[in-house]
Amino acid sequence: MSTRPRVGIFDFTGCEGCELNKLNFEDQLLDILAHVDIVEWREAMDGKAPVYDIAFVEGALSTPDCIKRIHDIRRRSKVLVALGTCAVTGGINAVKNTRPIEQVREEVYGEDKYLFPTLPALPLSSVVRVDHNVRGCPMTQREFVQVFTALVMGKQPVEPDQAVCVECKLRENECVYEKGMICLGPVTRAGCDAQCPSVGQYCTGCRGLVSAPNVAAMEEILVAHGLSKDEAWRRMQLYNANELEGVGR
Amino acid sequence: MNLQQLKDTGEGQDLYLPVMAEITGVRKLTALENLYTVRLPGGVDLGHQPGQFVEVSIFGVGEAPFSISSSPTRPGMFELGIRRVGMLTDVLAGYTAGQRIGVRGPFGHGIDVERFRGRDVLIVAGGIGLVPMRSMIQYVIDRRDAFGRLIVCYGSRSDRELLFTDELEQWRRAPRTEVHVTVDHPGDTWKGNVGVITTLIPGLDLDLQNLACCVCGPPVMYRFALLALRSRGVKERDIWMSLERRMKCGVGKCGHCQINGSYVCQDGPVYHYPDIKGLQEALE
Amino acid sequence: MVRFFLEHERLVEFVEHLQRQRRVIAPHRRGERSFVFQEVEDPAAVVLDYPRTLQSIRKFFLPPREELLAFDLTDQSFEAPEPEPIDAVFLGVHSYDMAALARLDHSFSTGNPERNYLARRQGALFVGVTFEPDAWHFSGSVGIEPDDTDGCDVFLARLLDGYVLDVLTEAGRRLVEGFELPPYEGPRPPAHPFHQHIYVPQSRLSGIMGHSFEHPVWAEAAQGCVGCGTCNLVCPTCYCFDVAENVDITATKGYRERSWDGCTLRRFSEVAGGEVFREHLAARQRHRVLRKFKYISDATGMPWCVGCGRCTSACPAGISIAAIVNRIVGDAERVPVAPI
Amino acid sequence: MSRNLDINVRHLTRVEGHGDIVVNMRDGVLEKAELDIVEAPRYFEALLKGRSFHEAAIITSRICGICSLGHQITSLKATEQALGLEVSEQTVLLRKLLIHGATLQSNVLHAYFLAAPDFLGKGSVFPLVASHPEVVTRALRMKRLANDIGDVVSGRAVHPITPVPGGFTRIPTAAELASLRTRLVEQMVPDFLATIETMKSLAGAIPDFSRPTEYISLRAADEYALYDGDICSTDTGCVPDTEYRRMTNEFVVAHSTSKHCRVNRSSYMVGALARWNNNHDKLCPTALEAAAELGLKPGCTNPYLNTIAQVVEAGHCALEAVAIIDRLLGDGLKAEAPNQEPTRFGTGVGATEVPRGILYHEYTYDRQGRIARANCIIPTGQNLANIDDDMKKLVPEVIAEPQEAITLKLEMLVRAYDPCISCSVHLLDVTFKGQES
Ligand SMILES: Cc1cc2nc3c(=O)[nH]c(=O)nc-3n(C[C@H](O)[C@H](O)[C@H](O)COP(=O)(O)OP(=O)(O)OC[C@H]3O[C@@H](n4cnc5c(N)ncnc54)[C@H](O)[C@@H]3O)c2cc1C
Ligand code: SF4
Ligand code: SF4
Ligand code: SF4
Repeated sequence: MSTRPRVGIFDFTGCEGCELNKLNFEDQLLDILAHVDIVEWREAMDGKAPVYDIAFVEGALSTPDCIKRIHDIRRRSKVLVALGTCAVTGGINAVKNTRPIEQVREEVYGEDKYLFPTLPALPLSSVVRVDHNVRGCPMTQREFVQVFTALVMGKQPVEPDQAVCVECKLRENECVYEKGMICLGPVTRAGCDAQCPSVGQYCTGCRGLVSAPNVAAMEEILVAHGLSKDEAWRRMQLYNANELEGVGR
Repeated sequence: MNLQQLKDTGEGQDLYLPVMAEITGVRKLTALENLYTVRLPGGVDLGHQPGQFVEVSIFGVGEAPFSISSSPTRPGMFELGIRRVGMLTDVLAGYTAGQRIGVRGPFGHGIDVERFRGRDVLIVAGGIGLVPMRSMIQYVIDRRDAFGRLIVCYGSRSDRELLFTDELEQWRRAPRTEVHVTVDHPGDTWKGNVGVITTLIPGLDLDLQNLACCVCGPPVMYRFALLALRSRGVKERDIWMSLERRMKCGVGKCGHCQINGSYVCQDGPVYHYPDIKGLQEALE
Repeated sequence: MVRFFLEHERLVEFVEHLQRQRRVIAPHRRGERSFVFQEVEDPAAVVLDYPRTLQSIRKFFLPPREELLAFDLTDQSFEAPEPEPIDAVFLGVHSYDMAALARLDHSFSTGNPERNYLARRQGALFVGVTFEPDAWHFSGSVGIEPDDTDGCDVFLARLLDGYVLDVLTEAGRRLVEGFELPPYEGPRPPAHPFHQHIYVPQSRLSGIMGHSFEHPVWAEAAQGCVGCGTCNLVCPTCYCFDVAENVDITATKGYRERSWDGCTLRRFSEVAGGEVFREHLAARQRHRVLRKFKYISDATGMPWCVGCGRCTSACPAGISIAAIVNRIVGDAERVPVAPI
Repeated sequence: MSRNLDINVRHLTRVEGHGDIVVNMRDGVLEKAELDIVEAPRYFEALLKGRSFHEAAIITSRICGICSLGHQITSLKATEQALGLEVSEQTVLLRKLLIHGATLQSNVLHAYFLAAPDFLGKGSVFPLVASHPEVVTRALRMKRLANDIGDVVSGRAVHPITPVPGGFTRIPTAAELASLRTRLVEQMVPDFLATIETMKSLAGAIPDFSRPTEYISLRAADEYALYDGDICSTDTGCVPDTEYRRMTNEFVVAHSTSKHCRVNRSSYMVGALARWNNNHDKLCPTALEAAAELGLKPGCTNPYLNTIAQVVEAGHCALEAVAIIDRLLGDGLKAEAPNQEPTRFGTGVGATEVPRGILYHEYTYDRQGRIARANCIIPTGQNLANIDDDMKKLVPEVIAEPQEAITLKLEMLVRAYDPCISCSVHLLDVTFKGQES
């Protein structure tokens, strides 16, 4: 690319753990800076810019102000990339959506059709068009690099769509079910290189569900391994409350 | 094969290394499709059969299979007609003459031209299916005396999406050749046939005793085209069809293109219909 | 053939003897209940009494991830890495894994012989060992017994106090040479029986499976299956792969990589434009099982399942390939068989 | 000196999370001087309700990406106390190693990337990439190594994976720890010494300001307390961690989606400066020398020097990490499975020093091992009232200066606290201020 793309980095509701300066990203950070002009990044610098070639957006939408801002960012960006599970699925914030205490009132966003009226913590894609996703809580660094280089090279990034089990098998991990634990790897979207099972922890589902997941079968596996049906569902909802909303029970 | 025999076979071939070829021309066919002329190093011939394909690679982007759209009778280069649908084809759409691509192939089982020799040739092509069939059409036209009549039936969603419109006219002018074109959704200026491709078949004048037919198109087309051909009395053994599946390697290893026990990249893409009739996954 | 006796106490010494000649790859413990093949560093860590490893030895010849070529985008040049022969001694391989390797050999040497695999496949030696079938093994039903020695240079048959060591090839003789062992005159111990079976002779299996396309068992299996791909990825005879590009962050260099793939994964049969030819889990299950028991067998005369039980023991949903096959066999033979 | 002043810094940059500084002065009378927290509330206590004890730390680590390790460890301590889970000495040492690594990385990040640009009159660290490349490379190198401690010991520095109730799902290998140790000694220590020089050259830009303040932190008998200890105040002395409620007093204010805290005065401060004031005697000699070099004295009441206290602490953390690794390697690493068999179901409190100050989690579990009640008190929340009080004293003192200079001083003040706003908006029962745009 002849001129360096202008990049803006934005954050909404989330823990800000996906921001590049937080992750163990030191080696790549300077390479990234060599490819792009970071023109807006509240957390790291002063100043604002009018337009962006690429907007990286972290966090879920959960206030009226968020929704105004994301529309504004979308209008000014050629490409919009959702960074991290909060931005991609609503993430852990969306657990509260499953509780009746929280209702986003009509006044939050009028009667806009893109807004699910009862889901207060929303993925970016429920309000604006999102071009690419980088999943994970925190976002998977390798995937960020892939999406980033794809954009710099002018090609479409490939979004992984297979179970974490695949990567787990490629690494020849002992399945955590063997240790009497449960695991959401079978329905969770790979791309993290089975990071958690590789260090003995169960997959909590942080990268979202694979497409067309067999949720009922997953629930049965969890129940067969000792969880109650309610607990099985709660575990699956941890990062996927919004996605499971569509699947129903 | 046991280990000893295996050791005797030596080391096998480098199956995954491309040859770097040069794009010598790019012609825009429609808003979505381009025709690329490709020249191998030293201008050597690809040595293909109509219906075969190559794997095209762009480093950093990937590899994808494309049918060879030109006939082996036109040496020194080959042509690829490519529709822009995804990652690799997007990038390729930006390529111009002079740029280089990686090529592996030719691969697959093409059209067995010997079995078409001396017979009337019926081509049924839907949409992008004309791209591979063009190789056979050119072949028949270039070896006109070796074949009987050439009947091309070509259907497209709309007249704006018609491929090789200029060549359709040229083909029509070739000896003993008819070209029938239909579109599903005509534009204001379209004066030709309207309707899906199967509507062309009942009206054809066919010599059922001396016919060889090849079908290529989108997955949904096959079942209906077959029905139409069969109801015209075309015999199963006179039908060949070119199928498409995802493939990664092109050499019968990666498994993606399997249809039951068959590898499209090895036994296909062009199949003799009686051979795949029993393959439940082939045409459903 | 020469036959010796190897006491348990001398196993470590024996491994050290092998190590003086070549690298030794043998089963080790991993995690709480699992085993893996890995290069021996500490001979005392080798475990020869194990049910099955997580992955078979295919991972050495067809690595889970393999660089096919490395490219430089600045000048569009590329080079291919030179695959190195894995000329180690594989110690403690079970008969079904040797049988699986023979099947991979077939897959990579027929049609278009593939250099990557075949180059790595040169020069290895194999020391087999008997196993005691557990609830998942059913190799016997596909013609593979625990004491089959096919492909091995040396074979160990386990006794209570040691192993009957058979030297089977000239290479095996040289391998053992210099390690003093007492001869063993008696016969080999009888092989342990299997607890899991397919209830039809192997010769009729392909025929029966050929009529199973519309069988309800596929839909039943699909109900519990999550499509995670585990069954493919642990299978010693599965060899399908995916290819992907990796570009480094400077966008100037990268490599093309293949990695194991599996037909139970949804994307496996997707074509450009998004159509998935085997969208339904039932179709994917059917394809997987028929690849093992019909499609490839028809072409080669050998079942492509070696009865190792990995897919079943590793499936999170507990779906058993033997149970699926037995359902179909039961219906074909009109005998009652337990539901899967 | 009668004057009108209106400052509204919307979405203050270079802090973690969203906050606005609002100052209004009418005819010389200060009407308002506040840090308004406008980050969306995240309802973490509500998220926790009904969740299994396996999930508590996974969830609370997501309160904040930068403090995730601190939340995780604190949460585990609270859960273990509530369920009566004993942990091994090795587990405690590994957790201490993690906390030292996390404090090291956070302090370095704040000093170099968020605070240093102010001292150099720059809007961000990016211009420094060109003007001071060796400094930026050094900072990245230090941060990388500190993060690597997290990666090696906890599987991932942000949102750690392996620390679970009762222990770890994976114990690092001796080789991994030995390699960290080598890098700490050969690379971190020299980098730290160079950092002192860099900070010394910048220290002139630190405003001179002071306000008598109550400082609260953990204190332990035998070490510079980060992992555990009693809760100590410079005003009133110490209490055990279970009595944490006596040392905080969360209250809700209208201008903030985060709860504020006060104990004896209208406000108190937690964080590196509080730890320094309470525990400087427990620092290692190298850190004490650094403090002397940088002019940090016991009993310091200049909040701007919190950044300096962080730098001093970074040195201590690096050397203490080496000492912890030596103990772990000396004792020999044991492959232990986490102890996850509850012996009771009750209430437990965890109190930990995280980079920004003392953090409390308190959970009550029901008989199914699910959370019935949760309370998290976050350092930044505790500091907010203190920040407001500092601003109220600061504004009249600098009112003669131009508005930009005042604004900068206010921004630097807020940044000096290294506030973590993502953390502070964890709570449920607040109404948040409507926002105008
Ligand atoms: C025998 C044959 C002949 C053909 N002939 C022609 C022809 O003549 N003209 C024509 O236009 N088309 C033809 N096609 C279709 C053509 O191959 C596809 O259009 C092409 O593959 C599209 O590639 P793409 O990268 O542009 O699109 P996409 O499919 O959108 O891109 C997908 C790409 O992403 C990658 N990808 C997708 N999923 C994954 C995953 N899970 N893991 C890793 N990587 C993934 C793949 O590398 C793939 O290239 C033919 C196909 C076959 C099989
Ligand atoms: S540990 Fe989890 S991700 Fe890995 S194989 Fe088992 S179920 Fe799948
Ligand atoms: S391992 Fe089991 S659940 Fe996973 S795809 Fe195979 S049969 Fe389905
Ligand atoms: S199909 Fe299952 S039992 Fe058969 S060889 Fe493969 S993994 Fe083993």
